[in-house]
Amino acid sequence: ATGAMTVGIPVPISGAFAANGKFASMGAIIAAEEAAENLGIDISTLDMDTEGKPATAVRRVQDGIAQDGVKLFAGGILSSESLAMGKEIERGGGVFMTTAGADEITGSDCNSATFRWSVPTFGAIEQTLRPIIDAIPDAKRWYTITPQYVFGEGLLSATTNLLAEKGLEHVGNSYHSLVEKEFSGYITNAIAAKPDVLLLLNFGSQSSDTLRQAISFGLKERMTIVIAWASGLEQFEGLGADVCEGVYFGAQYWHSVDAPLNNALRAKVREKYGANPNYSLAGSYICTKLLLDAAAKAGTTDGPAVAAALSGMAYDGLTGPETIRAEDHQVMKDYYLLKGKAKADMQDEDDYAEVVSAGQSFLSPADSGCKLG
Amino acid sequence: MSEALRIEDIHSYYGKSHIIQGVSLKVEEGEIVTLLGRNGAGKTSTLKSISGLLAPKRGHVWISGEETTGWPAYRAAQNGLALVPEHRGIFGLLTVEENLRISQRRGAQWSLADIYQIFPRLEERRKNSGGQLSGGEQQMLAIARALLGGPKVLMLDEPVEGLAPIIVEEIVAQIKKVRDAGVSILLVEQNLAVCAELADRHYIIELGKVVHHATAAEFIADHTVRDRYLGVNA
Amino acid sequence: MMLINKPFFQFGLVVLTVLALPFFLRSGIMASEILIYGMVVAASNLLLGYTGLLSFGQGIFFGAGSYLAGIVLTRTGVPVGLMLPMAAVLGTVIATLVGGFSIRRQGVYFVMLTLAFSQLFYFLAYTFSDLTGGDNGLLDLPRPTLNGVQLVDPWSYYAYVGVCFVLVFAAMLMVTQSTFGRTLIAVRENEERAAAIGFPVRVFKIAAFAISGAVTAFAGALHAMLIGVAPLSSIEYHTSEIILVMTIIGGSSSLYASVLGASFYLLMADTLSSIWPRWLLLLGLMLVVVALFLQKGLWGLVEKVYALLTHSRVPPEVDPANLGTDTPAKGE
Amino acid sequence: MIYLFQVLNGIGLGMLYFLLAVGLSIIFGLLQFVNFAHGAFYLLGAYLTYDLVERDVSFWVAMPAAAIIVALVAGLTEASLLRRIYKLPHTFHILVTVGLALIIQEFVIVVWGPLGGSVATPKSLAGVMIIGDFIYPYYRIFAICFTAVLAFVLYWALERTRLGAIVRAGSESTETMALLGYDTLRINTAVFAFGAGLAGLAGALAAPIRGVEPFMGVEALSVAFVVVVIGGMGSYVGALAAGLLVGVIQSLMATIWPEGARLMIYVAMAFVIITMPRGLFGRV
Amino acid sequence: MTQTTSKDALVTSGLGVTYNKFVALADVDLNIRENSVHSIIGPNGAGKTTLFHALTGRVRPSSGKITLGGRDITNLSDNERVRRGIARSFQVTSLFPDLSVHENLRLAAQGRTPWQALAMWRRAESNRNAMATADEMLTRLSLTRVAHRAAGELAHGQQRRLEVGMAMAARPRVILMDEPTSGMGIDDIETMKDLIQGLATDHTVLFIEHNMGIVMNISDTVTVLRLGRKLVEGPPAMVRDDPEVKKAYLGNMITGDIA
Ligand SMILES: Nc1ncnc2c1ncn2[C@@H]1O[C@H](COP(=O)(O)OP(=O)(O)OP(=O)(O)O)[C@@H](O)[C@H]1O
Ligand SMILES: Nc1ncnc2c1ncn2[C@@H]1O[C@H](COP(=O)(O)OP(=O)(O)OP(=O)(O)O)[C@@H](O)[C@H]1O
Ligand SMILES: CC(C)C[C@H](N)C(=O)O
Ligand SMILES: [Mg+2]
Ligand SMILES: [Mg+2]
Repeated sequence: ATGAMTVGIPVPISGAFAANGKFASMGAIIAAEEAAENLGIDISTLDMDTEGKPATAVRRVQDGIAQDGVKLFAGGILSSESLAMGKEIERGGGVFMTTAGADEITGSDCNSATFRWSVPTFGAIEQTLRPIIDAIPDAKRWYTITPQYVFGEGLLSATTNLLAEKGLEHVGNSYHSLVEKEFSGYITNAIAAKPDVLLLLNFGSQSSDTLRQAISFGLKERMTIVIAWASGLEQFEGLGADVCEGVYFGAQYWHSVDAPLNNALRAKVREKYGANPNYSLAGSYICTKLLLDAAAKAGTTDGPAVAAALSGMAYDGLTGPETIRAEDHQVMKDYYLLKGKAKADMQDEDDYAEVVSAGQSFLSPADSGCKLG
Repeated sequence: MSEALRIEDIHSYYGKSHIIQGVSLKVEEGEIVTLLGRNGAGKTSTLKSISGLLAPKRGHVWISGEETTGWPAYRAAQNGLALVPEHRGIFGLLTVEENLRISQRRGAQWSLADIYQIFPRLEERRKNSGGQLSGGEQQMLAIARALLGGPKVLMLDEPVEGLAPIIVEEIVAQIKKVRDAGVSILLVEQNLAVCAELADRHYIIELGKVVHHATAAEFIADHTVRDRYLGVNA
Repeated sequence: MMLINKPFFQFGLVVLTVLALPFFLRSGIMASEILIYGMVVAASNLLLGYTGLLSFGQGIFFGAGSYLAGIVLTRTGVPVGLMLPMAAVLGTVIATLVGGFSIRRQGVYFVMLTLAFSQLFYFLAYTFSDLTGGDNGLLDLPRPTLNGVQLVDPWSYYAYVGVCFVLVFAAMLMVTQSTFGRTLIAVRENEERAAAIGFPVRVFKIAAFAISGAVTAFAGALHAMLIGVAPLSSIEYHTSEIILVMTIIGGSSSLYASVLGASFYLLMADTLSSIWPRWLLLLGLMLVVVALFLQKGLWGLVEKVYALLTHSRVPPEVDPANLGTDTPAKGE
Repeated sequence: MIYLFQVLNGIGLGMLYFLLAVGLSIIFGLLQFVNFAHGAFYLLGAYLTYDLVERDVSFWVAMPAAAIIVALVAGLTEASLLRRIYKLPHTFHILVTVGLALIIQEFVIVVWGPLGGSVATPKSLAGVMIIGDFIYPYYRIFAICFTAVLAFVLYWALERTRLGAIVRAGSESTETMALLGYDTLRINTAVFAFGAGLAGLAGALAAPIRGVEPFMGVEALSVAFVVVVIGGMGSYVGALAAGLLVGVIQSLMATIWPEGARLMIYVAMAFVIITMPRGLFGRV
Repeated sequence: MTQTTSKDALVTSGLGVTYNKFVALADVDLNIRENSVHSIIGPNGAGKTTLFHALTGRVRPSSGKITLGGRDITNLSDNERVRRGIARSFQVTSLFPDLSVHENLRLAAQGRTPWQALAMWRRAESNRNAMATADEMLTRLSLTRVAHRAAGELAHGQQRRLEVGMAMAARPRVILMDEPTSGMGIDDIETMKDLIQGLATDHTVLFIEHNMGIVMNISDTVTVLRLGRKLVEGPPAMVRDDPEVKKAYLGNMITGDIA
């Protein structure tokens, strides 16, 4: 094996996405400790506060490479910062594993150094909507609320295609900006369109705000509400069981999923932090783990070598068997559809939702628009 | 107690500069006393020291018997001490009427009606904002405000500065009325004619010290003093 | 004027800074960023310190510059040598517009107007994403190349920035010493009087904006090349706020104060944020402390020390440089 | 039809914005002081409500309690800190209050964590009112009425009473106020606490609608600024009119040109200041 | 007629100013002869300062016409008018408090050619005549001793003198002074009196004053305003004895005559 290794964890530790950053660095640490044990070398993680800003993110990464000779990077919550960092890390001869949402990352803007664990928008929509459509066939009219940026656009176009294919009616969409906090106007639009399903394509606190306000307008009683890309357990905690009950959530990860690696992680996190792992933590954990395993396999932290080792790798992941597609560096993994439980039915304080279905769907590398030499 | 105002050996500073260097004076009830002196002699600073706008480092102040040394300005004011400052301090954003209303205090011997009688011009312009008044009009408003507070002691800092003679006469007459209503007055003025017209006694201050004290009669008679301290014929 | 505020001395400091930074900092990126923000803050200082205009709009010009770099370098063949002046021109144009509208009001209203504009431009950039890349920003900006070699290494790019920095600073020093600069100070001191003795005050204010905008946009372009992205966050209101904070922390009684402010802020943010996630709390505390005890900013501190050493007169307590923004808006 | 709904919804929104902004406006009016920490007081009010409700305190107790606590905090801050900087140029007002805002925001994160939370609407006001196609939550209706009443009381207090005149006079010369026998320091503290308290109240009122999260103050501040500037600094009626205007614009835009909803608010703001330099009702 | 106007430096006809509704100034006709000392007196609120505001372009006249040396300047901006040769001093001292006395005057002199000041490459000191003017003013105002003190630190009397000097430095044809002696001690007043008298040799002087001592001693012509209208105009002696004026303004002459 090689000597000591350091993994850079560029995530927003201050700023609006601080929560994700906090959990991410926790997850990374666990992965590092594990690897250190297995490989018998000391491995450290280096938190890098991106403040959720591409500029800062890139500067941190540049410094990480130039000062501390870091080559392995696991992080990036926001598309914008991840895209920017990916480019920089490729230039710096490192390798980068992220969980951000934008399709470009393993699509039109993919590069030799960047890998992405989270399922892109296409798969997210497929795995969220199809089961619902099957479950409630008479839900014909759909209304969407979309944040205006690539991530939202991705989800939206995937949605329109799917609805078209299924011959369902997309009765309207409201765009909103990334700083919006007041959604009553968009909800009023939705009400006027009389949909059977309200599909929220926004993320994080914005989707929480939208959901809360939709519910206060009594929409839960009048239509099915779906959040296509929930940010995970922490979002359920923020919303509370009453709000979540009966609402559908698409999710990259769920702590109760019964997969060997996940069971192990859950146990570790419980004893280390006395809580269940959430998406940010798990995502960061697996990204870090993959990088380290690959580095160990490659016997070096040098970017291209590690990247080569990662490409095509198949392993037992948090969602079960996962593989890393060589053509576009996208991880093939399950995406989940969850349904919020009633407070009464919750087994433990984190048992907010039941897993309705899980599965994989990915665009072929050709269609994803990624051109990797 | 027949003394309306008494100060003893007041010392005041602006930063390091020792401006008032031991001023003592008193105003008997119902008296008009003037404080004379050249520009920069320390007249305004003396008034500030009495009112509490400028805290004296040493000395004592009594207002109708009660010691008010070191009181903040608002307490002295509530205690019946009114100061009409050089710069008049009109509220430019409030209407003339609002300026007057907020100055009213219970037990004042002057009502708004009286004030308008005395200064008809203010009534004409009562809806204008204070900022729109001319220099003279502002001075009138300032005095009117002081009266509405029902003061026991009234201190006027160059009340006729920059006023037209006709107005000056009006105001002089007015000040007399105020005195007759039982208010004791400490008047700072450069205009000797006005002083001569009004005052019972005079203090002359120079470089922050009282250098001369005289009754009206003595003062009129004594040219040398006037020439020496006020340079009237200079 | 104190020796340390004299133009030649200030220029000396500038050159010294450029030469010294490499010895004190390990990160060439950080060093370059310090110089870049040094320019930006000095430009904001030209408005705040010299003209008495508290502008929340500096981020607009910075963002504009970085977008221009992004668009030109990724979508056209125009060389960097040409792109940078273009950025300056763009900055001038936008600043003239923003300034021209904002100075119709004074005091707080002026501040609010610049604030409104910074929000406005943010949403413009955000909404017209085909031009700006929206939230993703513009990616893949190349670093400039000098006779064939691309300045990939941080320190070599630092050298490039350093040269620009010295030139820009020399120019700004000249401006502040010129009749023009002295007139700006007069405007700051007493606008009404300045007009009464014949100066077309608005023209001078707008001109000040124009220069400030040019420099800021120029720096913005340099920054975009530094990090290889033209991000949306550059044009955010937040950027304007930080620039302002740096300006005030540095102090506004000399141009070099701005370099001080920029360096201090950036280094502090860098260290604190790696120490404690809640470092913004410390920053907040520091701003309060500065306002209470360091009203002339870090440079004021330097002046005091210098005065002590040389027993020369200490300048007045409250920084007169800010009095201009003190007078609340008076209706014309 | 939809437009009618949006206008109605906009009015609801507008009342909230008014409540948010009026404190800022009053504070500016008296102290000529731009309070960049106003949003932070809104944030604090929301979180205090959240915290109390989490502890099973009734919302009806939590709301006023939160407002009062915020007012106290603000009062202390004023008396101990802000008081010292009034004399300084705006620059320092901004510096200090920006700092204050950061401190409060990070403090909130330290205490309640970076994740947000929901505040359940009080049982008595759960549910929605349905008129034909129009649906509106009872809670929002309550919010409108509540704010409307408050607005009326405030108006009377500020414009029609001697007290109001005193507050406005204080904004010009504290020295003269002192000469007229007013303890200006106390007035200032009281007014600042009151203004901040209103922000806290707005936060408390908004919590059940929007939930809480540590960065809600930032957005609130920018809205408050827009409202105050459009309405006219220090103008009470202005804050009301502008609040409604902004609310309605934002709501209508949500239908007409959603992406541009925010943009339009700032366009409106710039437009107003340029055409009506003092804002709609500005005195200064 | 034509030759009188040729002698007139400044002429207003039917000049009026209204603030919102309030009429502060109404059809005022003035003919200020070149190199004369012309004083404006009148009760407080008569509109004197407003008249100055109108002449300098600070407020827009609501009616009437202003001509300077025969050229219509009614619609020129304030700074334009300075270039045409009108300069003023303020009733309330208005200086650049933190700048040195010399710099105050240099700026005032530079104000005559403001566009030059846009030159961002030329050093301020390189403007020879501005510097020269400043120095000359210093001696004329006998402020040379304090040339490098900050204007804000000067004594009241010196500040009033500098205030007037700022107007002079623009080398105007017509110089307007609003109560140049306000708040001055007797001795300072004397100096100011001589200064004003001296100005008349190469300027036309128009000034507002409440101090009759000065008005009656040094004016060639006195115009009395009341309620925004011209009441009387003529040589001091005549104005002094005019019954109207006595009634409206001078009363029993208890101000000023003592000095
Ligand atoms: N705020 C201040 N700071 C520093 N010095 C001051 C201040 N106010 C007044 N002084 C100085 O104190 C001295 C006395 O000033 P004061 O105003 O009391 O004189 P005065 O007799 O009222 O003059 P005037 O007749 O012009 O009103 C003067 O030398 C003046 O320069
Ligand atoms: N901005 C304004 N708005 C409304 N009215 C005004 C304004 N400025 C002045 N006035 C009014 O116009 C009249 C003339 O004012 P002005 O200042 O010209 O008088 P003045 O002759 O200079 O008096 P003083 O000798 O006291 O300075 C006054 O009645 C004043 O109230
Ligand atoms: C983390 C992602 C799923 C969503 C995030 N807002 C992004 O920009 O990508
Ligand atoms: Mg005085
Ligand atoms: Mg006047």
